[in-house]
Amino acid sequence: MSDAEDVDLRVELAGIPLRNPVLTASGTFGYGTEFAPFLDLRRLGGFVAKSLTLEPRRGNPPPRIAEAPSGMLNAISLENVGVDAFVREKLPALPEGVVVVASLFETEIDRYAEVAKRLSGVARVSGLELNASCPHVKSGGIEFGQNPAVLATLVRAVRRATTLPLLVKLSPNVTDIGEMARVCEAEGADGLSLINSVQALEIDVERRRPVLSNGLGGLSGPAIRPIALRMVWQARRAVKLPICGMGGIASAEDAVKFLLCGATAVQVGTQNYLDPAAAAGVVDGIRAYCARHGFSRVVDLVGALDMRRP
Amino acid sequence: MSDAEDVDLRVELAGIPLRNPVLTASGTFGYGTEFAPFLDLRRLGGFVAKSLTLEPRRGNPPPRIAEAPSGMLNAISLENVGVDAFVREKLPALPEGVVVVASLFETEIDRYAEVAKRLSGVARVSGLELNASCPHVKSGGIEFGQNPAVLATLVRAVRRATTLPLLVKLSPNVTDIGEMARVCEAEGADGLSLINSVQALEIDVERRRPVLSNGLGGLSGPAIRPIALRMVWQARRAVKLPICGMGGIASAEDAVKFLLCGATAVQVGTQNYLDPAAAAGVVDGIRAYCARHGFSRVVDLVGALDMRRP
Amino acid sequence: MPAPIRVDAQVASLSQEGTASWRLWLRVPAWPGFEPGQFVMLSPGPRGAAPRSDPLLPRPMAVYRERRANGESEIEILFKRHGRGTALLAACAPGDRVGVVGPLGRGFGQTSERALLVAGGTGIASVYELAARQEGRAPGTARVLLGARTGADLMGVSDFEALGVALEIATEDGSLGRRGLVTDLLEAELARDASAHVYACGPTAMMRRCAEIAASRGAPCSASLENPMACGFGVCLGCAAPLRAGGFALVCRDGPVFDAAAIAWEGMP
Amino acid sequence: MPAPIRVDAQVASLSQEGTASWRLWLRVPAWPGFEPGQFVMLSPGPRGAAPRSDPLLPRPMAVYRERRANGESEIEILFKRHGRGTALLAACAPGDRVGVVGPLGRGFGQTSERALLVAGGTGIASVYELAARQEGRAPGTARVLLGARTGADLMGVSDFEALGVALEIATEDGSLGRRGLVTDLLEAELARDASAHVYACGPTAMMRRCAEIAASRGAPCSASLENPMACGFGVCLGCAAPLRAGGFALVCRDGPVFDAAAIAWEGMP
Ligand SMILES: Cc1cc2nc3c(=O)[nH]c(=O)nc-3n(C[C@H](O)[C@H](O)[C@H](O)COP(=O)(O)OP(=O)(O)OC[C@H]3O[C@@H](n4cnc5c(N)ncnc54)[C@H](O)[C@@H]3O)c2cc1C
Ligand SMILES: Cc1cc2nc3c(=O)[nH]c(=O)nc-3n(C[C@H](O)[C@H](O)[C@H](O)COP(=O)(O)OP(=O)(O)OC[C@H]3O[C@@H](n4cnc5c(N)ncnc54)[C@H](O)[C@@H]3O)c2cc1C
Ligand SMILES: Cc1cc2nc3c(=O)[nH]c(=O)nc-3n(C[C@H](O)[C@H](O)[C@H](O)COP(=O)(O)O)c2cc1C
Ligand SMILES: Cc1cc2nc3c(=O)[nH]c(=O)nc-3n(C[C@H](O)[C@H](O)[C@H](O)COP(=O)(O)O)c2cc1C
Ligand code: FES
Ligand code: FES
Repeated sequence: MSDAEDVDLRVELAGIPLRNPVLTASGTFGYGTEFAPFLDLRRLGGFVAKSLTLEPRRGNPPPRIAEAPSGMLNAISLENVGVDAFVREKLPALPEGVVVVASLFETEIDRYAEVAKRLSGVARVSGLELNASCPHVKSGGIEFGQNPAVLATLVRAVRRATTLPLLVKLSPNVTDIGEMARVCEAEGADGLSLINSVQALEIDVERRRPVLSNGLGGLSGPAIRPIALRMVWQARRAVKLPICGMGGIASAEDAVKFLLCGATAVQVGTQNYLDPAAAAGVVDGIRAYCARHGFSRVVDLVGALDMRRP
Repeated sequence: MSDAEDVDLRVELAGIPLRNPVLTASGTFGYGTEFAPFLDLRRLGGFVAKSLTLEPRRGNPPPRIAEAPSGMLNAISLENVGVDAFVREKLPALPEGVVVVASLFETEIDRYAEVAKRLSGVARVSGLELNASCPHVKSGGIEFGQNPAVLATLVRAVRRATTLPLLVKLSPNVTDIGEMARVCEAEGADGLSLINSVQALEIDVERRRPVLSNGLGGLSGPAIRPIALRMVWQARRAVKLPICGMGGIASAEDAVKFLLCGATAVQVGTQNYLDPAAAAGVVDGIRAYCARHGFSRVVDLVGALDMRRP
Repeated sequence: MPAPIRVDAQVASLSQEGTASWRLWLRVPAWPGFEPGQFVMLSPGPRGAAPRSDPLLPRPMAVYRERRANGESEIEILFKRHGRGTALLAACAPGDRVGVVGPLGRGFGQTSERALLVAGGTGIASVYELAARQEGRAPGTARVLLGARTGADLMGVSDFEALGVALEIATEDGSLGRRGLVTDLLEAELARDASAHVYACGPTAMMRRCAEIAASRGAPCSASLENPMACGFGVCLGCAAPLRAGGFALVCRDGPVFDAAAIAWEGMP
Repeated sequence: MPAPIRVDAQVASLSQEGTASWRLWLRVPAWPGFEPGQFVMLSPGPRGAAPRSDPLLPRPMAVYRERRANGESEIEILFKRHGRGTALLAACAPGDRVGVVGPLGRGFGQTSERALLVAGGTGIASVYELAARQEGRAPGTARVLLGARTGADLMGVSDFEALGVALEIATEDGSLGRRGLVTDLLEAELARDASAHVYACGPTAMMRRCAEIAASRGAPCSASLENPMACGFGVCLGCAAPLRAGGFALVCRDGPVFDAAAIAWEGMP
């Protein structure tokens, strides 16, 4: 039992120094400014902006979201303002001292690389998160992150395009997350983010159609947390890369579970919709947990899970 | 709007004629007799018994179960009475007219085949469900159902060992469920059951240990329903084999969603714990749905999903 | 537009009205006030130590009206019991906590000379304050047309009557007011005088019809859309409404009130 | 043993007692009666059209006692608010529906000549009916030892007093009865006279200690285990308790009451 104020919450994620291990997840935190009325962004370790493409994109027709048991489905598709507008308009609107990780996705590898280039050397961008959960047109629409060879080519190309700290965000829709993690490590990624939403389908029984206009969507929220914890734990055993864990985090206890499984930092996603100040509450709760359990530094929680049989 | 009593609920699943498309899932319905106080087993299409091994098995030490958001984790391991005791003691205890599907799992392929042999020709067994979600010792503990080559060998061996209708129950922990479905079709399976529980991990933050003695466990319940619906739909597009769909079915509407996605029949699992008469309620609800929507035969619901963009 | 807040509100009172409607008064600390047409996101059910994770999403609800009660600010919500979220709301007891985020969205804005308010179903809750302020500012310039399947489904009629605004009602079964659709009333009104600005809120089909009728008469029409929402403040991109001009608007951020002529109604969910 | 039923019961009354204990009377149509030590699986929260899926599992609760009230059978549950499930139970209002499956498990069975009942925490609820029946059959042959951290945590004391059984209480802070652990009382009792049969229910550590003390005195000891359960009737295999002889027993089917000497306590969760 030590004093909460004394707890050292600082971590370093893939070369990015963070004041605490709590970030917010891409696509659930807009471009940051939307949350200004609800919390001081500087209380967070940082945030990952909505994934960016080369040009602005419009996304899918409605319905784009659906509720699911302890979760939600979404099929927003690529909608975003585009990398240039992000650099020109969104970044300058953010208060000083906010750590920004830019997320990128595209449908072809060279376009991914180009987006990475344009984000490199931009003052306010502390790191990149490569969203590999995007359908790869050339390989028949399966996600970049679902094929080790395709993922390797993608990471290599983006690695060449930037010197910024590079996190690769893995798709959970795979047999062996460890294999994907090793591919990223081999290709020079600085860290991993996992998990993205889980591919899912919800049906409207009255209309006998999928609820989402896109048919399939991504499942997020507490429902996927036990799956995410499993994958973070598996990835941790497969590679040495630092991991940013996410999937259904709704409380500080949830966040601690990810740290214990070996994540250096976490991202709060869907919970931001229910409570726009949620991430700040997670920070305070982690500090309290450390104090209550006598951890003077949050880094000592990372990987502190005891897997021996009781 | 037709009369509920007139609705024809009969389906044929992999050569097994069923009075209605509602079965109960292996491991969630014991050996059937446990439910006698709560419902007339003959009201169900049938039930799948707890998976059987060659010898009786004891299973994992406690804790074996944990609650999760809209779901539960379990790590029971192989605990069962063994195939011989099942045939000698459990089957005879069941009332006439109950359709029994025997489920089998083992740690080695020849043992799988032997269990299948012993169940073949047993009067009360209408079909077999091959549980492929079992760690394959020889391939380092990954599930039989996670490797196409291993799965192929397994299905081939069991197919040789029995002439009974053979359903292969697929693991959801794969990149491409369609590939696994095609393997089963190629090796002569008569049908598919999916999904088994999703590999997951739950953490006790106070003790900084996994909740389950086994560490990892299987996630089941409503939380996985949207994932299961997606996989049934994907498997449906990959093969012609009849599909028995399951994963988080709690109501008749849930069951109808699986039928619409292309399942010929469904299994009710975890919901049996909450309500031991749940499966009977699903049967009545499906009948009512058909009547309300003017379907005189439940088979007309199978695959009736409209995937065109609204 | 007042800046939105996020706060745990407390249920001051809850009462049923008619068949499936409820009136909910929430005590909202530091409530900044609202513009007609703005809404809040409500999270009912257990909070704090043992939070609810199902149903997961907050529910968007129009702010019906506001008041000061013994020194505290309260807002009223008029809602229909529909599915699981509104079932949780209807199960609230005085003193229960409800998460509130709001006020959100852009409202109807300054109303014009003559206002013709057309509402059906839950949409009625979105237009009450508009009618109240218009009547207060320029008495006699607002007409309200309300519609429902049957009289018992109508929310808040007594409040509109108390305002003293010109009020017409249509029910499909004729149990209250004229038998027929509220859009029939609109046609008659505009036939008599097409100079009014139409403000519509209700089921999509009804609003679409209002848009067509107003367009055919050359009357301006604003519609307040009710799309499913996850966040309510422009970050999930889930509430997209298709635009005539192409592309999408976000109902929670760019609306919920839109120029009805700008919406590609055929593409609405 | 009466055959279990599955039914939607109705909350007859709910009242708080002490700091974190509640008394719940449930109206249970066609309740078949129960044996001391048997339990039910309770599913609180919304049912039917808009069912709850989180928290998902039903909660095992001992049947405290039963009665007939104006022609209907009711059962009483004494419970402590612990996590989300018992929070839902504590939030019930009269008239609410609660899913009930039971009575389940094998109880204490016919008690012997002299019964020494030792209970702590929620375990107290499991032994009340045992004491009541023993006292009814052979007055003066049952002694009850209850323990808790502090007096306010003790459930049902007044009921035991009303039975007129010999009652001793120990609290860790000395706020009620003797200061110390209930197992200290047990040691003293058995030191005086080891001929009684010990019936224990409470936290695992307490029951384990009771088993050791009884064994050391050569007194027979039955313990009623509280393992997490998913089904309650022997199908999920989730409630396994490790046996001295090797292998596992199912607490819900083979218990919850076991010969304490048969349990491999070191392997209990
Ligand atoms: C801006 C705005 C203002 C609204 N104001 C009111 C009001 O004042 N009074 C009132 O009764 N209702 C209002 N609604 C509709 C209300 O939000 C829905 O009735 C409610 O969300 C239904 O939730 P449920 O859990 O009962 O239904 P469910 O069917 O269980 O909901 C499932 C999901 O669909 C969404 N959903 C279902 N129906 C609607 C709908 N009609 N509109 C939006 N989302 C929906 C839910 O939010 C939830 O995410 C408003 C909607 C919007 C967008
Ligand atoms: C046979 C039996 C009889 C019982 N009788 C009573 C009684 O009469 N009064 C009473 O207050 N309690 C009783 N309990 C304990 C009671 O079941 C738990 O307190 C309750 O399940 C906690 O649920 P929760 O949602 O509040 O806690 P959570 O921590 O939210 O529950 C999470 C999960 O763990 C399980 N769990 C947590 N604690 C326990 C526990 N101590 N025992 C079993 N499962 C647990 C829950 O059932 C649930 O599945 C009994 C338990 C058993 C097995
Ligand atoms: C509506 C919505 C949009 C999302 N958009 C993105 C995105 O653009 N890029 C990305 O990498 N992840 C995106 N995600 C995934 C989240 O970042 C996160 O990985 C996932 O939701 C799991 O975390 P959660 O359960 O806490 O939400 C999105 C999620 C949601 C719900
Ligand atoms: C406690 C438990 C034990 C299970 N045991 C088995 C088993 O022995 N064999 C099997 O094939 N599936 C087993 N399953 C998986 C179920 O049959 C089913 O595939 C899975 O739970 C998903 O369905 P549900 O969400 O409706 O429960 C088990 C599930 C649970 C919860
Ligand atoms: S509801 Fe989230 S963007 Fe509109
Ligand atoms: S609780 Fe399911 S077997 Fe005991």
